[in-house]
Amino acid sequence: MPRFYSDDRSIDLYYALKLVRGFEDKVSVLHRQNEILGGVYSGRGQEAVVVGTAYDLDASDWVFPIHRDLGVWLIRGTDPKLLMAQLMGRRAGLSKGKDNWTHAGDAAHNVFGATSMLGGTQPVAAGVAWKFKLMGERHVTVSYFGEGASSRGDVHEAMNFAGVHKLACVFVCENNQYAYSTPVSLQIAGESVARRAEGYGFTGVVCNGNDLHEMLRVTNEAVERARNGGGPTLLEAVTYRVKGHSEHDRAAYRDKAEVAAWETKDPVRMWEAFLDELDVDVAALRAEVEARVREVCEEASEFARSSPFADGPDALEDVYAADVGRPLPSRAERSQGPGAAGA
Amino acid sequence: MPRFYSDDRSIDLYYALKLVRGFEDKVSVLHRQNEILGGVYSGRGQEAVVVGTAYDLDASDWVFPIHRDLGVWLIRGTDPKLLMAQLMGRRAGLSKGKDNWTHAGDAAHNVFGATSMLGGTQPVAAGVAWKFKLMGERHVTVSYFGEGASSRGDVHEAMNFAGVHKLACVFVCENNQYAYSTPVSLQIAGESVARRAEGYGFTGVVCNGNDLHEMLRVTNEAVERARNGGGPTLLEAVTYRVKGHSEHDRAAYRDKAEVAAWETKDPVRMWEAFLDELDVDVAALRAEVEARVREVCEEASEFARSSPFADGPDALEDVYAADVGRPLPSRAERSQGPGAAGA
Amino acid sequence: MATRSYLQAIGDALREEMERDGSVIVMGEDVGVYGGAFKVTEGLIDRFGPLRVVDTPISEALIAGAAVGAAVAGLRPVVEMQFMDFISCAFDQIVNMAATTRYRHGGQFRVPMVVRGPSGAGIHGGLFHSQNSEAWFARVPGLKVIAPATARDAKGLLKSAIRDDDPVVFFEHKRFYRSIREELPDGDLVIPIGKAQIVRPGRHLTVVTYGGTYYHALEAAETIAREDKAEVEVIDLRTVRPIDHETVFASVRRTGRLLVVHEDRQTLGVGAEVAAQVAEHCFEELDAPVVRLGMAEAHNAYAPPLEAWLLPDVAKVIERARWVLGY
Amino acid sequence: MATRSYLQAIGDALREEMERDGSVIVMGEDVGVYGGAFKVTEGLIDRFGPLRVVDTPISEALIAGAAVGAAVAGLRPVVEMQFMDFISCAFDQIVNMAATTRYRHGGQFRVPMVVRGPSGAGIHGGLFHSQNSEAWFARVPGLKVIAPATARDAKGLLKSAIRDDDPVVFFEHKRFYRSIREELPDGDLVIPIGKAQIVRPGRHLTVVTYGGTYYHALEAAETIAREDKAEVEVIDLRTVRPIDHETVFASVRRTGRLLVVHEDRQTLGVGAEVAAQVAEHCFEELDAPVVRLGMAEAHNAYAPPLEAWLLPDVAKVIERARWVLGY
Ligand SMILES: Cc1ncc(C[n+]2csc(CCOP(=O)(O)OP(=O)(O)O)c2C)c(N)n1
Ligand SMILES: Cc1ncc(C[n+]2csc(CCOP(=O)(O)OP(=O)(O)O)c2C)c(N)n1
Ligand SMILES: [Mg+2]
Ligand SMILES: [Mg+2]
Repeated sequence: MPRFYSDDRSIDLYYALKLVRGFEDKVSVLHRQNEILGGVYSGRGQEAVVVGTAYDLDASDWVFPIHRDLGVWLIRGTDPKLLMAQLMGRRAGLSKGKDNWTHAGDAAHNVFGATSMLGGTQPVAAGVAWKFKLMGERHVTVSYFGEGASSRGDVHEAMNFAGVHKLACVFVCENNQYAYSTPVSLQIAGESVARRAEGYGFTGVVCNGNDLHEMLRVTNEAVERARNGGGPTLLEAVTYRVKGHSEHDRAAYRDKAEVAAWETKDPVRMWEAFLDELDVDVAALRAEVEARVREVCEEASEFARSSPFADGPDALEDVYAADVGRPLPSRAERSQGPGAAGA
Repeated sequence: MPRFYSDDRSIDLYYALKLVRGFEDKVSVLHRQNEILGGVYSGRGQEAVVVGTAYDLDASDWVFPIHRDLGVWLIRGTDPKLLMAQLMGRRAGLSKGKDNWTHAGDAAHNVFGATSMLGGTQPVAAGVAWKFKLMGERHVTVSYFGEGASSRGDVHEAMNFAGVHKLACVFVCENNQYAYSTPVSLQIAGESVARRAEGYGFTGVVCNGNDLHEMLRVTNEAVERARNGGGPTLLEAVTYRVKGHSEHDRAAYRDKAEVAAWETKDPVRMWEAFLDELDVDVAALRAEVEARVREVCEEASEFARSSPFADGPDALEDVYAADVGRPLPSRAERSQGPGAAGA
Repeated sequence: MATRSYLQAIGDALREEMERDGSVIVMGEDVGVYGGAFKVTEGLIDRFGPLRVVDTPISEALIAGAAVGAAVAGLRPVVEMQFMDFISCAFDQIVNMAATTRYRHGGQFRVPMVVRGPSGAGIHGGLFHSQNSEAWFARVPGLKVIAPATARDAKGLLKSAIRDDDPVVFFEHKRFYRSIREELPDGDLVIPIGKAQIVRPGRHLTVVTYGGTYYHALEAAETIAREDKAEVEVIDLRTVRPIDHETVFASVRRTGRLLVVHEDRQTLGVGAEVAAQVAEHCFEELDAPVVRLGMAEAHNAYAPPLEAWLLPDVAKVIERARWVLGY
Repeated sequence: MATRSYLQAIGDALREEMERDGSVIVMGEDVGVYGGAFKVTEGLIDRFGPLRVVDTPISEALIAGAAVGAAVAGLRPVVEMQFMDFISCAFDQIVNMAATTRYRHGGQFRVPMVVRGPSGAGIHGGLFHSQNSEAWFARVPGLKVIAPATARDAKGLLKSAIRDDDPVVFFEHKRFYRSIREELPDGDLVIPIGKAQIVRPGRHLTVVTYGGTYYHALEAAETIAREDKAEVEVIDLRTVRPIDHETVFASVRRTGRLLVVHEDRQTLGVGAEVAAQVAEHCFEELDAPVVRLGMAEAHNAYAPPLEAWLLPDVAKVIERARWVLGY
């Protein structure tokens, strides 16, 4: 992956973590200010998962992030300006305003956007991996889902198929303890989601989703295995959803002590502690990095804010590759002339 | 369960095995003679699974058999005459002619019929088990699916839910090595379907589906556990589909040696060997039982054959509980009078 | 009498029915402790406990299938789709399992269950939080399908749905949850399934609508009465399977003109069936072509100008209505 | 020229397209070694190997979703539903994943995939091996939906579907697989998607049909020509999304009368859209009510008398047609 900030890997990774956090925090602020109208699902506290699983991938690998993985776009190299335009629903955004969240991917960076239907991209990732297999390409897919989404049938069907054919799929389960308000204890009964991998004939790994070192290591092992024909791996990154499900959710259903306990495990601070051990001047670096991230985010919001929305009739664009399937204008419509109505 | 034939359990179980086999063989014959028009999916060779899992249940337990489990109806006590009428699509059948196979259950014996969509009854069984839990009833559900159907998302969703809530569900996977033409090696990659149970927090047991003793034992253990609040069990009965997928399938995709090897493991002959050890005169018993089974089957086919079909307009019956939702007669239809047309 | 929002009316129906009948249970994602994504089921778990108010995993097929099981075993489950868009994940269980159970069992089982949840557009929800999916189910024998537009109908029809012995799919409109408030009578409020209602009488044009465009239609009728001196009759179908065609025919036979308006797309939307039936049964009485207005043929785009352009609104209803009136 | 059955024509289209384009692959249950439940894909695995002819587990959602993945990654997957009834298990992947991928990605991805398989009734298949499910998909933007009735159309339209850059749902009629045989031209046979065809010209009544009732309509027209001396024009839609309304309008404007016939149920079947459009666009030209004929409002019952009563047949088409002609 392109280096973002520094040739020093440890520092570049720090920047990556901070970029993800900074961008997501900016999105939260913009949402509060009504500049982003749809739902916003902050991945705060889960930055080590997205950075760790996406940072070392090749450009020709494919990723399938979901609603809490905004960071994956950034790590893949999607221009923050385009991403922000997407979030604000502007024509310059990845979906040209058709949707405002993660339902658009970024083909230039092999990012495939999910539908809202949780788990739905796991079969798609398996299909992409089938293409790699058929073509003899040594690429991998990395597809994400929450521990909540692990209950969906599509996830099962995809993992089983990937297991049977030893597809180059890395499945990343972000177990952040909650699915909306539902605690993991009401979601799954086996001790872990990772354990299910055995039932599909491949390896499941429970890992510390807040520890970037560990996330990089287990990802690289899984990716290596996949590239070499060793089949899929299911990584279960144990982490915590620091904020509510969305900006609207105060998460009153959670125990304060639980939240406090997880606060001590903040992935960014853990990485700072590691840098500190390397004798980096963390305070200075933090200030520098935060300034840069702020700049990127400001630039992105400025760009997005000043970008126009698409025009009404653009709503009919991209329904089909060619322009067939347009609805017949009704008689009423035709006799009112072209300005009449969208419908 | 009611005794079918003898107060001697070993002999009664023998009768049960032979009844299932005899009835299914009769169905195959009738199919060849064009008396049964739909698909026929013989469970030959799998009799120990259906007898073993259904024989010791209570009348208030619920069962969810599928296409290869005709025996389950018989063991539950469904009148063979009604079952045969069902297979011949007669009005006297369980579905009043609406369908001709296992898509109708038998409410009087707590048998719920499946749709064709494989795996679809597993969520239904979980729902029935929820009712038991809510009402504090110590009943269980026994629901069946093939190793092929184990790949469906619905099976996953149901098992996970049953695991989370420790529902009184016994899931029976009939692993008969093939799903239509697809061998188990192209269906699943983990060594067994049973292994998946761990991922749902309950016990999975691989058992010899041709050994009635073993099937009775593992079932009774699972049922006991379920009744006592210990949650679900997944039984994987390893067996073999002796015939083709349906009567139309010559199963040319199979290795002859494989078929021959399994022929030596016939569950009925295994039970005869056991009876022989008990000093039963097996030859005499066999003759007696076969005669009785033949009689039952003849009686059933006679009854069904001489039963009338439903009348055309009966097709609109039972779409709804009350008679709302009937389509409007069209103008064309009304002016042609009542005899006009079904549509 | 008490003032209740559309959302509260639905919550009241659930609570009253659960009190009335111990076999009524509620299942779905986050419906328990959290009270549902829109808080429709708030408070129910405190009152009825976690065995009757069940927080499920994210498993829509399981939710619908378990409802069938609970129903045939004697309960009356009411299950929530967190957004009705996700009903696509439970499609097979609803159209093949729930809808056919009675039929294929020759009447041996009844399947009293309700699948309900928020549907509809106009809140910048984008492709997957705005869908109107009723027409997929309105074509399935064995199902009943309801889409109420008022708090009164929401309450009264949900109660009927819960008491009904057949599976019912119940489309609430999320835009109405908190925006619609009405005075509702005290005591049991039950409204029969399958009956349309003339919500504004008129002589010159029949506008048939339901759900998300109900208020657009009424407002358009108001404007036309004021500005055009024409009287538009507005009919709210309320139930879209079975459709109460007789009420529509009687109206069109009086007015001679029909406009069908719904928020769902026009192609094979419920309006196609209404229009086709009227074209057949009111042929002699029609003085103008039957016209429909629905969402344009695209997905529910997010950006405000796109969404506004796609969806029917009061101005579009007025335009179409005037065209039909002037024909 | 060679005589090919409807089934062989489909198999030929697959083989020829796979030869023509290395990115075409086939996936589904038992499509490899066994050659498919109906033998449509027989021989393909020997020719193209198990990486291009993939036997999948019983996982319809996976099959459809993997097709989307393979398609966006550059392949042209053609996936089989063993019976089209099971498409309900892949519903979400088709209507939400496949149909929206291009749109929600602002045109960045194309999704050239085909979902095909046997549909339709009349073979005593009962509730779950007889369904006509096209109308569920015909209302979804982003999808194209095809239902051919002749070997020629089956071949030519499947080839177009495979070469098309959008997801196509392709409903074959299992009753035609071996009963229909035609002389087909040698060489590439490509028929454009979205064009209806006048398969019998006539002046007195337009009968619009497609799929399972195609031959009923033709036979009815024949009988009416003989016995009533009336000329019925028969139009085969062939594609049901997009519907070629212009061809229908032009015909109705000549004949003044319309009967729509399909094997699918009438309520919200494709015929509802055809009837509603004609009612709007041919209002002045219609000399009789628009009438439809479809399966009765029940599930696909098994017993021969029930099935026969439910389904349209030649006699029913003739009856309805005479009614419209005599109006
Ligand atoms: C099929 C489906 N059902 C329900 C939802 C509504 N929903 C959106 S996010 C969410 C919780 C997801 O939890 P999890 O998978 O653990 O991911 P997290 O939000 O915790 O990152 C739910 C229930 C959905 N989007 N899709
Ligand atoms: C969802 C679904 N997909 C496909 C089919 C077609 N089909 C019927 S039986 C069968 C094989 C089932 O195999 P398995 O589950 O192992 O049961 P078995 O027939 O071996 O007893 C298939 C593919 C179906 N009925 N339902
Ligand atoms: Mg989570
Ligand atoms: Mg099998």
